[in-house]
Amino acid sequence: MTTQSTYELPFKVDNAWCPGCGNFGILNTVKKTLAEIDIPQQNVVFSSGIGQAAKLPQYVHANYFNGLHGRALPVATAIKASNPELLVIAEGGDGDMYGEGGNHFLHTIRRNVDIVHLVHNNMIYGLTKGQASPTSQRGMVTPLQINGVSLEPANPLAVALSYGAGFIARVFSGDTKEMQEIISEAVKYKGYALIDIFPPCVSFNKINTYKWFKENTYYVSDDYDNTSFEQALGKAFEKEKLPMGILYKNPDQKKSFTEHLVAYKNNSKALYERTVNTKKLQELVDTI
Amino acid sequence: MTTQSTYELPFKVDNAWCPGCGNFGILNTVKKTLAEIDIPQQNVVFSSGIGQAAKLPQYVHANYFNGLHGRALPVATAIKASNPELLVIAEGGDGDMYGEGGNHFLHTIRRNVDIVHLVHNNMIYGLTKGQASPTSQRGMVTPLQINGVSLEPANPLAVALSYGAGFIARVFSGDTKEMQEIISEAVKYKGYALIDIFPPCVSFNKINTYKWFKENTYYVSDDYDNTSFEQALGKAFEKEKLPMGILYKNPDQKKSFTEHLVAYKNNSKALYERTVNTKKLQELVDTI
Amino acid sequence: MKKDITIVLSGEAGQGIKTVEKLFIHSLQEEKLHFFSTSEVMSRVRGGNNTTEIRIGSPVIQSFKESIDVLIVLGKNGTERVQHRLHKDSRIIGEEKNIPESIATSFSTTYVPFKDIANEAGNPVLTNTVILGYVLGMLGLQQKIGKKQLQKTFKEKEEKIITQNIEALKKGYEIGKDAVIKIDLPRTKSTPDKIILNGTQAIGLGAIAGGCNFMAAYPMSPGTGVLEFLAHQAETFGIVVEQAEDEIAAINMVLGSWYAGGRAMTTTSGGGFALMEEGISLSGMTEVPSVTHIGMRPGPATGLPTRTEQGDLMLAVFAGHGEFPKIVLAPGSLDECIHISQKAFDLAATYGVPVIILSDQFLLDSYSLTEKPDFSDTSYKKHITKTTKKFETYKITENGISPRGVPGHGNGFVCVDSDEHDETGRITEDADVRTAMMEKRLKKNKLITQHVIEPTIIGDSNFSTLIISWGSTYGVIAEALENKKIKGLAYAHFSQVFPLPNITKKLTEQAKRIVVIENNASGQFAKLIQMELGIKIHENILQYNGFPFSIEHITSVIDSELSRISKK
Amino acid sequence: MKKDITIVLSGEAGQGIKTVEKLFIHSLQEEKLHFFSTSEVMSRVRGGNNTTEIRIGSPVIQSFKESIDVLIVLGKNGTERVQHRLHKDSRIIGEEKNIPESIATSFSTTYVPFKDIANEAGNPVLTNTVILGYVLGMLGLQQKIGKKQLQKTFKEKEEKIITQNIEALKKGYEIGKDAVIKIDLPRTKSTPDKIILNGTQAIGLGAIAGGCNFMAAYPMSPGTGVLEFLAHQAETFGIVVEQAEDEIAAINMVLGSWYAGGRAMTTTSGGGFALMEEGISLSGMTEVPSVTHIGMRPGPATGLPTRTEQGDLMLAVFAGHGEFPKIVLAPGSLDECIHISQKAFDLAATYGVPVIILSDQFLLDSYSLTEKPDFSDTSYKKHITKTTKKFETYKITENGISPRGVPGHGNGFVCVDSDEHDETGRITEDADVRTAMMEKRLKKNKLITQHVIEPTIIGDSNFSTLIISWGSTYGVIAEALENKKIKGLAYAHFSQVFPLPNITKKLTEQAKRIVVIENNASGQFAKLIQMELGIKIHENILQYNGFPFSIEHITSVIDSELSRISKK
Ligand SMILES: Cc1ncc(C[n+]2csc(CCOP(=O)(O)OP(=O)(O)O)c2C)c(N)n1
Ligand SMILES: Cc1ncc(C[n+]2csc(CCOP(=O)(O)OP(=O)(O)O)c2C)c(N)n1
Ligand code: SF4
Ligand code: SF4
Ligand SMILES: [Mg+2]
Ligand SMILES: [Mg+2]
Repeated sequence: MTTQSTYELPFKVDNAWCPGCGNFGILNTVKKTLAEIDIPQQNVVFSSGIGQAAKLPQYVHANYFNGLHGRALPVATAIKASNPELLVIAEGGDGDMYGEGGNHFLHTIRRNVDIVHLVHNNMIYGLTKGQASPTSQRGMVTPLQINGVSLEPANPLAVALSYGAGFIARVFSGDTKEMQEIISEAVKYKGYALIDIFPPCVSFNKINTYKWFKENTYYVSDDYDNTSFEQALGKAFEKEKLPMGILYKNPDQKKSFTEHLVAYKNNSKALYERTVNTKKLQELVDTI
Repeated sequence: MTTQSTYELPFKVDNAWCPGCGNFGILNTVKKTLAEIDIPQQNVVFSSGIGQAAKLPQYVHANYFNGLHGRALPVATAIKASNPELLVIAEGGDGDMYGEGGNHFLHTIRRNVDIVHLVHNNMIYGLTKGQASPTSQRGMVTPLQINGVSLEPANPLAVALSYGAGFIARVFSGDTKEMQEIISEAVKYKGYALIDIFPPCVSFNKINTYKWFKENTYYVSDDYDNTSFEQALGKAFEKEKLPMGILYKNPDQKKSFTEHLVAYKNNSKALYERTVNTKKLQELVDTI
Repeated sequence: MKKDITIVLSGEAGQGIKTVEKLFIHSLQEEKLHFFSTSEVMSRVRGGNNTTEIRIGSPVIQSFKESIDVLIVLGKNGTERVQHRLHKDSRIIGEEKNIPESIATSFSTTYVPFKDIANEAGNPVLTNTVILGYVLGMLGLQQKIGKKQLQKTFKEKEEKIITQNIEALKKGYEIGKDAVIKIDLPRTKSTPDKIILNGTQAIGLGAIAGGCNFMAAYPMSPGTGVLEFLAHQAETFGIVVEQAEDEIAAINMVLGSWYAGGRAMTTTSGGGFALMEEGISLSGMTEVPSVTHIGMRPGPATGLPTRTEQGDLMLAVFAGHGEFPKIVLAPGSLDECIHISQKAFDLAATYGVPVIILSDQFLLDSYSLTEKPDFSDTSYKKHITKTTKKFETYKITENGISPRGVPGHGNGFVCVDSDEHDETGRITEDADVRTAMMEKRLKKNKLITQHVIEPTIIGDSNFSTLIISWGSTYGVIAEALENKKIKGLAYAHFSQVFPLPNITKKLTEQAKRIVVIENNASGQFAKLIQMELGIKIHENILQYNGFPFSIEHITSVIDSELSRISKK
Repeated sequence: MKKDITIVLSGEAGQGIKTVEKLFIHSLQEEKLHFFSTSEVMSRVRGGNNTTEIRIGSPVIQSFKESIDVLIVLGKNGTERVQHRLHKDSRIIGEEKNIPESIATSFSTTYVPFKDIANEAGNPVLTNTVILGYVLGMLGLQQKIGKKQLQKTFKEKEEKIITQNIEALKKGYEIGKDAVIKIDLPRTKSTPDKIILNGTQAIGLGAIAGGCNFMAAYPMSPGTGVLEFLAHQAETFGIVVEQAEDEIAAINMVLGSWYAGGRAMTTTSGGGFALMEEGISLSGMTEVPSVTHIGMRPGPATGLPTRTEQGDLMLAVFAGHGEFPKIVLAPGSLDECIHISQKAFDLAATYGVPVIILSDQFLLDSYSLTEKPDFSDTSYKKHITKTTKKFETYKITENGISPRGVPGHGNGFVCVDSDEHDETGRITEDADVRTAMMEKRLKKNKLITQHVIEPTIIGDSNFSTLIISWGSTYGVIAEALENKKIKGLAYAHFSQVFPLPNITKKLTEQAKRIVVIENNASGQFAKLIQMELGIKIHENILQYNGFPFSIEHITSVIDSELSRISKK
């Protein structure tokens, strides 16, 4: 088993986050959790987009593909499909995943790709300096929405349930213990697992602060039945106070994306280990 | 009041649909319904994408913007926002609206743009010859999904409810009376109104045929309470038989997109009727 | 006696022209005849008017011919659209009700009640088989060869269907024989070593030979074929095939797969590619390879979805924001489709750059014979290193290429970044590191131009006039040049269009007159040459009506060039 | 005595450099001084190292200068990164703890405890005001002018805040005065008719003057500023402003709005624009106008999000699949930003084509003085017809432009189509109609080149050497040329880059030597000229490290050109 320190970078990298940013909590917990999971460190791969959140992989000693704003999910899907041995974590902000990347969000859920999906939902665009994100609350005033946000906030959990996601959780960035448990469970879960995380953006989001999250969230109780779709759906629509914890874990495990792929029917090797079967290719030419 | 014939084209256009296609039923009912609605014909605008479904506006005597595959909704949004007097109908297929256009679907709902959204959900890609669409059923074999579709079918109604849509309906392409009523209601509804329509694709979809729809759908009964969000949500997840009719009509009418726009706060004129206020512009220059 | 013939099948979408085509061309192959078969279809599933032209003749036949010798009418809109292509000796064949009288009387028309005959044979669906029989009879070919094709095609069906088809073939054949055309079609000896392919299949085969094991794409004509081809081979060759939710997902999946060690490809058309450009730029920045096939069709926007054009060359060359190396290839023949598609994977893996293959509807959908490829000792370098703990993804090396690692293979970590980055793949904003990384990436250009795919040059090495083309126009120009005395004239066909092969400079310097032939409106390749070499192209031969150049058109262009030369 | 000075404020993101800059440059304006202020920031919200350079001097100062006269250090990383830009007479000013000793001792360093002084004045946040005071004092400017700025800025705040600020100003001023720099800064008379703007504001103002009443965009640096500028003016000018869910939505909204009669615009950077290309092609096909602003930053991919480059010219010129007319503009000064942004709307409406404005981070974020624009008789043609029943959207006319209708205005219907279409806007697949429509659209190119925005030409009309540039490099080249004897040399600055103005041919024919200066790695404008004119460009001066050209760099380029000429 690896220890936390192995996920610490052995060289110095300047962290670009603001002091006090909620992202630090996530970073620390992710490193800690990975260290406790029994998987070769070389097999851990992050796929992230662009945003403050999406810089997380820069600070972890593991593989990463830090791609385009909004596009972490298709990249993650392909990585997993090309080498099912890898633990693939797609990671990014609310703008990244629910805004620019909205369509991939929908269809990655449908595919049931066996990845862990971490969304730093700070309810704002951090990197571009404070515009509304899809999850920003009605009325929030920003440098762009000067009369306040008028759109209905997105409900990613409900969408995930609508499109058949089997693992759905929510957690606050500062709650190390809870986050650790949730991430471990998500890694174990064979299929698409969404973790919507609340990290306060101390520089731009003056509404959804540390205090606000403390006051407006709660963890579902121990006797909450997270195998019940109906109950999960109910939780997804609660707005008064936002429920956190593992809200849904479908006990009827569906086949994951890679399990459907015929590419692995007769050959379990990762793609990089394969070569073309020239005999079969010649056969194909002869019968085309 | 206009009569049906005015929406018939006064010149001949070759219809590109296959004989027997479900789209014909929709076309006829749309023309008929529009003729009975009290709106100047010149103010009717279609915004469509690309696909067999998206050709519908070609066959109606009205304005249209026949744009790109997947992009009818942002176009429709802007048309409405640029001239709120217009009746804007966004129209296209399931691939168009739920596949390529998935992100716009999500965010147009959030905006609550006052448009009628007609989706010809034939559960297949017609124009490109029979590949799976996001709503294709598990196991359907196509020229591309040769081992059958493995993805979870999309649930557009549930997504629409999750993102706050206020008007949600479903109807079969051949049910003129029901469709007429639903479209009229949708036009009257001040906000985003989704109508998911089932038109069998006789050329490529050999599963979801006329017969299949007859056997696998039903209309909600007269005493169904379509003002109840919970009931609507329940309906959206019914899979055994697919419920049809107006499934949800939010009685708490939210402000629509255009009603939020400050551009109309001091001026109700359509954008094309305006000119720049040079006095204010000079003032701005003086104080910048 | 005539030594070649052009037959056109004309009917509605959904009437089975494609079935007749397939059976017929396979029969032609058995007869050791050379042929070229090209289709033009409308953007609809039923109705309208589609045609398939099958030319038979000497082995260089590889282009669309305007002039029709035999028009076989399958449906009611079958004549008007092609009428202007008939000549005084043209024959029209079809059911009386489908041929307008005015046209019928202007040409030598034979009414054949195909459907009635099919009914006699037992089923109206046998119409296509009756037509096949008729054509074989008319051309004096062997009935048994048609029979063999039917047996092969329906081998999975019940006995009765086969018998009925054979009966229908026979009936058609008998009538066709009565109308036999006196013609002397030259046999070739080599057909057994040849196979029938269209461009789609050729690109698909090449991809598999190049090690393609991942395909993600969103359907878009005419690019969809390659996706469907690979889907059918997915299980046999272990290929991950996925229909993406949109083109943006597709290109990002391609990058994700290469990153993880796959050899991935996507396929689309110009409109879908426009959406992939940010991804192409990402491929350039991350140095994660990519292979993208663009089947061109006429734009702008939706344009003419089922027709042909070469309008997206500059789109491909300048795809993606920012500056980075890129390779654009444009096969001109089936053979090139195979080899270039195969090579594309090697180039991508070698240089870590985006590679784009430009084809078009005409090339993709036309069937012809090509040398049977020998894949028996096909192999490729993977260009993958097992990483060590000290592995750095963007190690600066002499030639700009860093050893390529894949996650999970070795002790190191593979860290790729879309921001400017240092050697470890971490974000940097340092001006010097930026400059060094830009130079590292751009340096590859030099290496790439040292290993280009050379243009094919035909004609007089002492040329003063040079005809230039790229991609699918190769066939028609090569055919037009065949059997011509070409003193003073040479023809260069480019299948690598960017970066330009170094030889282009020498070629254009020698030429006093340069004529570029392109299936587009603005002469994009001519512009590209001007841009790259700072020289002047003298003439463009352009066409942009959605159709490929005809052999007649190009022959007249070449004749006038030749006469211009001889006049001097 | 020195007649100009370069002051650099260097500190962390979030320390308020921007506040000092704003107050200081407004003070300079009051003092009738000419200045140029440019910032370079890191892609982060807090920390790192950002600098703002403020140059004061004669009125042609309009570029980045490498060499720093006074470095004011605000935070701990403030010196290392700029150290190489200091010269032997440079002064460093800052708190002792922020300046490494090795550097401090190598230069004339003054420790000023800004924060302690601020604390004395009542609040550590007053540090910026102390610095303002110090700088005013050091330059021998009037304290009361700084006071006026503070009063203006904080007029909405409580009395105490204003008093404290004035106190802080005074304290800073006193110490600054003790370190006064002997300098003779030339006053201009004209400043009252000038206003301070940055490129973002100038483009925003121009857009409003051009009738912009719809803006949809997705935030992306450095394009976001224009979006936010218009959001602040939305109510006053009746502008629909919407943050789109992505760039694809943005461009499609722009088209929807123009279609319905709006005058719409979007703003982005290269990566976002890459996603809009399909929409640009749609604008070309439907002939529905569009205006797109690209604030360029270094690519590929995410690149250097907060820095500058001119790397997306070819991306813009060849944006979108298929072939259609398009106009690409590239303002080089604040004045051009205003007028070109205004003009863009007129061009789009007149021709029904996509118009693209190319700016860059340097141009957008730099502040300077410009002639106050007079909008009092601004007006524009709407190019909208009231439709009649017989209205046809794509009526074929002599010059290719069809009268433009909008839905709901008149009795006719406006039917636009992304497929190839006939005059009524219905889909067609007819080859002749296709050709006619392609020609209709492409014909506009002729009209467009007849009404281009001409390049600005400076220098000897008998030139043999021609320097060419486009966009934001205008300022630095114009400044470098000022007060030079330029016999044999001319400079042409292009603010319309595509289609090329006809005069380009004449200019390049006269030149024996052509040097193109561009802030990119591949010499894109040089390539464009080669491509369009079939000529050879002799030299490229390029820079691609994320920073603008410095005046020193360009001056040396020009000096060597001049010496080359005089040697002949
Ligand atoms: C295609 C594209 N559009 C826009 C941007 C600019 N951009 C970078 S990050 C970002 C949003 C950041 O918000 P979020 O994803 O919520 O991350 P956060 O910074 O809040 O963690 C945007 C709009 C981009 N990089 N690429
Ligand atoms: C960007 C882009 N990608 C792909 C296509 C090709 N295409 C045209 S229609 C279509 C799907 C049609 O399916 P649907 O929207 O369900 O309409 P239907 O034909 O079934 O009515 C596709 C993939 C396109 N035109 N543009
Ligand atoms: S801007 Fe907000 S999200 Fe970004 S690092 Fe700072 S606090 Fe965190
Ligand atoms: S292919 Fe299907 S959807 Fe398209 S017209 Fe034919 S039946 Fe209708
Ligand atoms: Mg965020
Ligand atoms: Mg469909």
